[in-house]
Amino acid sequence: MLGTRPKAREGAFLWLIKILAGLSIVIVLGIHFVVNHLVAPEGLLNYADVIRYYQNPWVVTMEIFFLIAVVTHALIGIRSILLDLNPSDSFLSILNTILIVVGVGAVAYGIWLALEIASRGN
Amino acid sequence: MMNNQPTPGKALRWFDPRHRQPGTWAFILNRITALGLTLYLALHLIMLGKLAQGPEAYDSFIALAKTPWVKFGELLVISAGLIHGLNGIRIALTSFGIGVTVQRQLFWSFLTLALIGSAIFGYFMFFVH
Amino acid sequence: MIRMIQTKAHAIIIGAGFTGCALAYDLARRGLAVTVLDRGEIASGTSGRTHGLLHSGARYCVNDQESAVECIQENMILRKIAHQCIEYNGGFFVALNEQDLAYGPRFEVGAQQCGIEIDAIAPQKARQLEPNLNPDVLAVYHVPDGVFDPLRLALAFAASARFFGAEFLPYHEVENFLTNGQGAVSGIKFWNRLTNSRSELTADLVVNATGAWAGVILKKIGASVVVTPTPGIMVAYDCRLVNRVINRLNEPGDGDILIPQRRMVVIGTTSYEAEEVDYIPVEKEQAIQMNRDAITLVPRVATCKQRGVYMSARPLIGKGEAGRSLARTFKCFDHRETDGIEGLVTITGGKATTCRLMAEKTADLVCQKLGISAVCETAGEPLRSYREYYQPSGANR
Amino acid sequence: MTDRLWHVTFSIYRKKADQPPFYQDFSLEVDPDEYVLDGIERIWAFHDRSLTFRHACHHSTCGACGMLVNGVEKLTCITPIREVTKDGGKIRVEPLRNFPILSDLVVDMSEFYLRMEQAHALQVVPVAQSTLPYESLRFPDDGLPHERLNDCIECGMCVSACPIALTAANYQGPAALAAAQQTYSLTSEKSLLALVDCADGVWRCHSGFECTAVCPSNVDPAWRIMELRRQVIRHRIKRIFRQDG
Repeated sequence: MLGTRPKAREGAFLWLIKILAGLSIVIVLGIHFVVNHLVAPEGLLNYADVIRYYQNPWVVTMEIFFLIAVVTHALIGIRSILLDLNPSDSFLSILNTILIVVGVGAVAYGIWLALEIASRGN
Repeated sequence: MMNNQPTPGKALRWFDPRHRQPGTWAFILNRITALGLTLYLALHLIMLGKLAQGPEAYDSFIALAKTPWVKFGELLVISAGLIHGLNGIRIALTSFGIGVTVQRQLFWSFLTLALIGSAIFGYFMFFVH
Repeated sequence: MIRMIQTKAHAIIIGAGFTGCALAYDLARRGLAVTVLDRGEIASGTSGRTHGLLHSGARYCVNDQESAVECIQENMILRKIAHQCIEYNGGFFVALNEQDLAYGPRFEVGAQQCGIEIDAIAPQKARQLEPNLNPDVLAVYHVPDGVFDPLRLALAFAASARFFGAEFLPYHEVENFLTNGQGAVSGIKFWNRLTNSRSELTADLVVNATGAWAGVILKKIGASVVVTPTPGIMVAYDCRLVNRVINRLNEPGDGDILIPQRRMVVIGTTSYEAEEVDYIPVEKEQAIQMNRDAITLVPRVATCKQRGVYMSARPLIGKGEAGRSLARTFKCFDHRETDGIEGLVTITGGKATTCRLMAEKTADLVCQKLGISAVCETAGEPLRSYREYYQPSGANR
Repeated sequence: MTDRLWHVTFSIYRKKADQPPFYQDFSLEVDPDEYVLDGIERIWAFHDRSLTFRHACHHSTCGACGMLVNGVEKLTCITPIREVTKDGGKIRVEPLRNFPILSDLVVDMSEFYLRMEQAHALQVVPVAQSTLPYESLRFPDDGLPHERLNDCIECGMCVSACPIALTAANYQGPAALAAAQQTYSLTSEKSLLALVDCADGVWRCHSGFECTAVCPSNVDPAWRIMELRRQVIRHRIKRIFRQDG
């Protein structure tokens, strides 16, 4: 039928994830700023503060969750902007793979970084 | 097709605010702030990499980050975040059919909220620290 | 663009109003190749600017019974075949003074003679059914009136014609006729306004279905038909105050009908004769008069805002002193009899509601002239969806 | 109703076949209470017979005369000249956006009508269910089942105003989505949900609300798209439970 391009079902799925990711970002950012100001009033402005901040496992999980949410939200958003530029189906599938690769790469890099910082403490 | 040769070149006309409703300004603002925030996200991830290189790399970077220009950039990022976030909430609400008939007022109130927030952050960043 | 091989008889129709589209459907269904040309798009002339009354004939059942009978029969057929663009809620004839009341008995007799099913309703009940009706109504008759969307009714016929192979050329203005040696019409010369280019098209027969402009076109070939363009004003207001068509119970006159349509009510109409009808300026006094008449029928119109005001020129046959006295029926002219020109037929007069019947009679004449025995089948089944008119050719075959 | 005439210049977009487009100026004496379409028709009648434009009913029931007037979508048959310019002013008239241009002010709406057909758009609806749920307006109702011609006159102006339809080729468009919502609310045809539940359907709308702003007949396509989203999600959730349950 006209209008349902090959990835028919994925419109709603991606949209829901974008909205959920968006909401979780708002929540986590809220926590982030509040906690941040309690832990280091002028922000994490030196190396020692950061290391201490990352000792709390809750912070590490929150930061990783935050990273995943932001990266997914951003990439889905970028994709819907590119979708509006009318890419051909074949180009769109290339786009999808690129975005997934970038996404996974960024998250992996972020998790490695967080764990690395956390391990620096002991 | 529905529109005559929908070329990406027409995308610039997304950002033509003339004769547009608040809804489209929100749409434009969202897109611009989104692109800005994504750029910041990439920079943020790269800069945090300096943490892994040890204290001197990170602390020297922070020294750089204290210069007024970078601070102003960060303020822009914060206001972009506020605008994008609050408008995102507006779109989430309306997309579930909540507040659709008052979407215009929602836009204006959230925009003022975001600007007030940015002002507060600006004050703290430039006058307190 | 000359037609090369011609297996089927080819007819050209000038004018894509109600009659042109209905005729295209009828002829295409009888197996002719049909090309319809119009200088504008579908129903951009008089047909588009009607008030949209699916006429029950009740208005003419006393003094123009021929037209009234045609209307009621066609009313019932259109309700079946074109329901997609008809809001059918019936109508009221209301008496507001003694003179109206006196018209009642003749109205009942006339309606009975024409086979129009009317029933008297107690004024109090009528006010309950239509709360915005003028409270001091004295007598009410319910009649089978309906309302249609003018453009979509024409499009429904046009879509059905296209389904049977007819071809529509909008924005093609016919500038002159082609004639073969013996003074017979063999085609037309047209100006394609979309590309600003001129060309010709031949056919076995040309039908002039240009309504109020019938006389103008025929001048180009020295033929003539007595048609008097009779403009009338209609005013649309922005609130739907009634569900039924409200007619004034009296002789046909000015401002005697208020029609619900979408979210509006439309008050019509006036009648005066005019020569030049390509552009009919709206006279403000007539609009103000219409407003007064609308308020007499439904007082709350006073609180509504005017949404649109427009004129359209009805094609009335014959020359009369007052526009109203002319017969409202239609007439088919074979120009071989009237002007000694073969291959040219004119159909004009009539009302929007009788467009299918006008097409049937004209198609009968065209087929008889071309020796085709097929008969009319357009009353049997519903028309195609009007949106199919816009599909690229062959999309819906 | 002032009787003083205004001197107004119509600057009309002209384009024939593949020649380059240009703006042609026509100056007219107009009564400010006349409508923009009256001016355009007068230009055709007395100034330039090659001007092509779509029009039929002249009272906003057919939807043919939607155009851009001074950059904003307007139904020219019900737009008083007084509303769009002042004495001695100018009126820029262009064809609708987001549709292929055939000639001058005429655009090709075949795709639009195909989409409306696929959305099972209704032209005749019951009077009782013919207004938006949040509208306080109630038409006279005597309890008998009355029908009326729908609000949507398929003028295409919402699609012209939509920033997404500007670039997204396969976007179904606000009109078709609004029609699908109305038909679904009357007939609950599940096939309509499947038709719109895709990246080119309800999920492509970015809440610009331009469609509702330019709609001349209270259809509020934006509200209907958001309502349709809720129906699609509700249907999906029901289906998930039914599969597990």
